[in-house]
Amino acid sequence: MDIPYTVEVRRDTGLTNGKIGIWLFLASEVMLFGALFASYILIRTGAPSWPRGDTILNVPLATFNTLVLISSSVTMVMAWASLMRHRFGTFRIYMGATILLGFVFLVVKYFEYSHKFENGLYPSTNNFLAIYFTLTGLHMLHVFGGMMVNAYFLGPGSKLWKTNPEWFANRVEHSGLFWHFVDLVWIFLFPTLYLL
Amino acid sequence: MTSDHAADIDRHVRVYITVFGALMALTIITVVVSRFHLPVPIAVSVALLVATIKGSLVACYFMHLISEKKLIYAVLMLTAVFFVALLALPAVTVHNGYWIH
Amino acid sequence: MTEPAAVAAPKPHIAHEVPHEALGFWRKYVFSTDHKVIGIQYAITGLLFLLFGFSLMMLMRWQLAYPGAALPLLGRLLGEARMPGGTMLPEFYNELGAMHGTIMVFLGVVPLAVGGFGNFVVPLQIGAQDMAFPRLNMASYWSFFLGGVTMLASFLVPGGAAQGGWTSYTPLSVLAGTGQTMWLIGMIFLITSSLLGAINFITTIIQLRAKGLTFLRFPFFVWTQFVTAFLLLLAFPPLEAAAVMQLMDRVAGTSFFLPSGLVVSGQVVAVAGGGNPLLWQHLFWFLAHPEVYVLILPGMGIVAEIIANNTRKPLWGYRSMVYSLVFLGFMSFIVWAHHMFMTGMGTAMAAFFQTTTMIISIPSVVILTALIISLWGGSIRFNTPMLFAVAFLPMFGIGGLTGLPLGLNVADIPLHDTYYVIAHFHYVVAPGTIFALFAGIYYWFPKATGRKMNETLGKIHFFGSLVCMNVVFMPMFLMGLAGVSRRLFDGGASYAFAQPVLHLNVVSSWGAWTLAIFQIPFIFNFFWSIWKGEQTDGNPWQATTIEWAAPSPPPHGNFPVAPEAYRGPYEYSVPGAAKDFLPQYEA
Amino acid sequence: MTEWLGLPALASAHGGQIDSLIGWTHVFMLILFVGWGGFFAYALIRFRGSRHPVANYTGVKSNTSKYSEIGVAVVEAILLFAFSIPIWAARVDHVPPESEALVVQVTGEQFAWNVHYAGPDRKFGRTDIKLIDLQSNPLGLDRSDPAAKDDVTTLNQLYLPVNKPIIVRLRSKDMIHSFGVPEFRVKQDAVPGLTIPIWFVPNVTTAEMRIRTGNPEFQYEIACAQLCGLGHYRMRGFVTVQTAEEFQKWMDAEEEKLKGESDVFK
Ligand code: HEA
Ligand code: HEA
Ligand code: CUA
Ligand SMILES: [Cu+2]
Repeated sequence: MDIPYTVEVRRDTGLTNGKIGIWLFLASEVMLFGALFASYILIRTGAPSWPRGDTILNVPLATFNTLVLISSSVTMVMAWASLMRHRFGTFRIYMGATILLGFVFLVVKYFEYSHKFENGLYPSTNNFLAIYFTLTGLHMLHVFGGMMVNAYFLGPGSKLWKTNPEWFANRVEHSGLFWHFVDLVWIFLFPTLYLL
Repeated sequence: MTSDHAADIDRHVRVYITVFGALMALTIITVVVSRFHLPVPIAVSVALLVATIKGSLVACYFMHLISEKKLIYAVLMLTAVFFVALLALPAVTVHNGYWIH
Repeated sequence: MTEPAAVAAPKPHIAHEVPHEALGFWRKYVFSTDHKVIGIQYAITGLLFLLFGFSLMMLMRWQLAYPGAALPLLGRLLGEARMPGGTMLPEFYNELGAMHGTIMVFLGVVPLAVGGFGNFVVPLQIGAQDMAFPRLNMASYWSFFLGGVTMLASFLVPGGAAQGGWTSYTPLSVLAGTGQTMWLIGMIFLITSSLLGAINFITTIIQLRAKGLTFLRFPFFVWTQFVTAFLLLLAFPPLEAAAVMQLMDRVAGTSFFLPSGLVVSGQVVAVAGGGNPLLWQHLFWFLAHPEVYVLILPGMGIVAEIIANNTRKPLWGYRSMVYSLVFLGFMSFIVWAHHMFMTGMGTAMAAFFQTTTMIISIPSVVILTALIISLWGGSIRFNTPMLFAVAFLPMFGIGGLTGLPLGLNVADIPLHDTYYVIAHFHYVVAPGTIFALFAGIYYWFPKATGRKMNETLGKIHFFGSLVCMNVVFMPMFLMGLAGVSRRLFDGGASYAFAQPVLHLNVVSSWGAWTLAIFQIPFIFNFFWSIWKGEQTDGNPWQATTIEWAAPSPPPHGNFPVAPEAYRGPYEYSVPGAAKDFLPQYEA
Repeated sequence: MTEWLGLPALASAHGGQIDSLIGWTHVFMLILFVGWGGFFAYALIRFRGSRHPVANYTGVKSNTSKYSEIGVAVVEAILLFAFSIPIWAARVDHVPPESEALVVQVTGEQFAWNVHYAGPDRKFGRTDIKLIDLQSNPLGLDRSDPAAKDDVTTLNQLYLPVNKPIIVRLRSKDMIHSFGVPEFRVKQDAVPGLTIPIWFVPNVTTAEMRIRTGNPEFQYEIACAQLCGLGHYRMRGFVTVQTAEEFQKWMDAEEEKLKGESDVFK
């Protein structure tokens, strides 16, 4: 028994199941981060004073990380484009690069975090750090999750390319959508936490 | 995706590279602007404006929203409405007006 | 790496699916990806949790009826930490209350209504072989299961389970014991489960519906599940965010929900402060108001199916019901603060939320009216499912109508947080939703097992439950009007103004215990009928919707041939037709 | 018109409006329930299978239901715009000026109500959480502040003069509590971090109420209505409503006591 519309699109919607599924998932993610942003605004506007992010956080490192994440989005979309051009070899290179860039992001974040802890700055120190650690921590979990999925498609998951290349390309596209979303969240996190 | 031809893909790839350049440039711009220490309302508006442009670029081109199906738009519109309701939530609370510290 | 010739090449056969028959016991019945097995897993787990939640409540009702009296036998079994000498401690009362609410809502009704009925019936009703993402479906069940286990385990940690009510208002919950941490972790599992489920339902309904099954040919039940899934999808994440923040407050020492200058028992609480306790309430109710419609909508769907089937005529005003339903789902996101009228609300906000609350009552009135009018002109069969479905209408009516004074915030001043609120929502969830779910069990039991449940036992169950439910909850309106607060360990006994109505506590309690007795025929009937019930064919109720095209019980893959929809869902008693029903799936 | 609902005896000036809103809403609900219920019961009996073996495909053709739904909407709109919203606005926006009212600060804590009067100078003394002592100074009142010298504090006991606007400034030290006095038709959450004013005019003294209810022990009770921990059920306070003279006498006596205490310290 095969579930229909995993590979081919349904005529009246023009979509595959996976495409709808991933967008619905992203919709829920919007609400998840939306709630955290709302909390941030509420707590910030209610506070008598609020530190500027760059007085506490390391802007150059975060700028670097922003560029890293943006680059990883490009390599991700290139990985998918390579599949569309039937170039499996290039796909592997781009996918590898995406995972690597995600890894770089996490390593930089690790240094940022440990630097904070060394200076006695914890989530409990004040509400700015509380929201900073919560938002970036949750975001890091997403980066990590995305890397795992991508690693799966680079490794064992890529077997599907031989039997059903279209389906494989679809899956990579969906994983890419998630990855870009994680990038997109960071694009908003970066100015809100670091620059304002 | 079956209808995409190789030429289409090549065109896409060129778009990706352009968008990549734009994103890099915009990132640098926000960081530089933040150095000027503009008054808070202006700083917030600029930062959010740039972030929104960047976000839209990612969504439209990397996530192919620019050429997506109606159904996806519908889902996202609905989400956007409730997202706005959620962001209105702080307004609901703070303007109760009794908050003291 | 060899590259395939072309992406668009004809699709090679995929060898990833093992034929169902070859699966072992574990893959077939425990870690199954078949929507029907998962549906039944959900339903049974949900029923067990309902029974458990009910048992917690029966314990509480002892304390409410006879405050401070030792509970014979059982009391001592529960241990010195909970009921020393058989007398309940307030800590334990609060644990029971919080867990009763949480379990009934998140582990009982939602899993049964959405996970159970949704999973089992929706794919069948839309003529699909399975859900769109079978493995996600399995993950959703197991995430729910883990959440349930976490919640149950929380009774065993030192200090016991959560004690802050199902609403877990801060700062009380932040400053509480370990049980609250378990509650939060459990909630995160449950939310994840619902999110996965919601994605699956929406995709399935949009993509896998049979040929010819347009949206306006959906059975009303499918529509309710569709709207419900959107509520779950978009309302749950904010609570997940809130749960994460509360977890941070508890384990990482942040103060999202703790304002500066808290002094507990004379000691200044050592936190950074600057948080906002009302933020939690906003995020909680942003979920929990849509959640109450998650509790009721599948129930309404079930009732609509059964009424159409047993009046032998189409639903009256099907379209207006669908439009009302969609509108209701939409509005349910912007009424949340009607639970917070007494937190200090300015005129503008109060006016806004009252108005949306009044507006949202209209679609309920439209749907209910349509269902009642549907009875007119029917040829009504009073079998057990129909009895429960019909009783749903006035019971929901009582619950819904008493929502109106609560929604007018001036009237809410004396009524807020009294037993009036308890009575209001129990009328919608207990004789409302629970009755609808019972109706659904009796109605779809033959589809799941190939056998009918016993009618006599069913009728005993029905009449007993109907009477007892009213004996339990009607007195609570009177107590609420007299001003008795909810969540009182002694049921109000220490207040002078509560004295004239205190005897009603005893009435309610005996009602609840008798209600339990009337569930015994049901439990017996349920298990007995699985093996011994009267055998039936595929379509024992002469129904029109597509699930009845499948054999009972449906095999893996559901339909021998993919069904097609040729007409609307409820073509009963069509003038000039040979029989009194024209199934959707017959050309 | 609300005796049939069994609401507690009424003892505040604004309470009548609330009661009549509750009353009318319930009348409206009853009409709906009886109307729909009558139709429902009649349909069930009239169209039972044994009496009506063949169902009618179309069913009801009239538009009555549409009109009744519109009717429901109209009545709800009236209840909302003519009553609920204006009354609420009066509750929160038209707080009488402090000069004409008695201002009392009530602070909830687990599980008691701390009452704080400003005294003759009408100024509340400074409070500081560092000074809080559970037994002797639960509010952390700084007696060295000149404004605090004449401040009167009581525990779980609120004295109020009759027929005078009362402004209660509600606060909380720890959890969210809720200040509810059923007879006054007053309820408001006390949220830590916020000071929320509510106002009302008690118009029946405790003594009068004792006669009216025939209960010589009658007391107005403050009932905490928000779950606030183990002792939520016993977080009970009392309100004594007195004539202006009696109230003044009580206040003077308290002031005397305070003077006596400060003399001891000197
Ligand atoms: C399934 C659950 C459910 C449903 C459907 C509803 C429906 C409604 N609820 Fe309820 N509500 C809860 C569950 C539900 N509620 C819960 C759980 C709480 C308490 C949470 C807590 O604090 O712990 C609560 C609390 C609650 C409050 C807060 C009270 C307080 O804390 O002070 C309010 C206030 O506005 C409210 C309003 C309403 C309204 C206006 C509706 C409307 O949607 C109702 C509309 C329906 C009708 C108007 C009926 C129409 C029918 C007829 C007219 C037909 C009659 C039929 C016959 C006679 C045959 N509800
Ligand atoms: C869906 C939600 C739901 C349901 C169905 C119920 C059902 C019941 N509830 Fe509850 N209740 C809540 C949700 C629910 N409740 C919530 C949210 C609160 C507030 C908590 C808080 O304060 O935070 C509350 C609070 C609450 C209180 C107030 C406590 C207090 O304020 O201190 C009381 C008091 O009597 C009560 C009683 C009951 C009773 C007697 C039932 C009965 O109707 C129960 C009937 C149950 C059944 C009929 C079970 C049927 C199942 C079976 C028979 C199993 C069969 C099994 C197999 C076949 C395997 N509930
Ligand atoms: Cu204080 Cu309940
Ligand atoms: Cu609600």
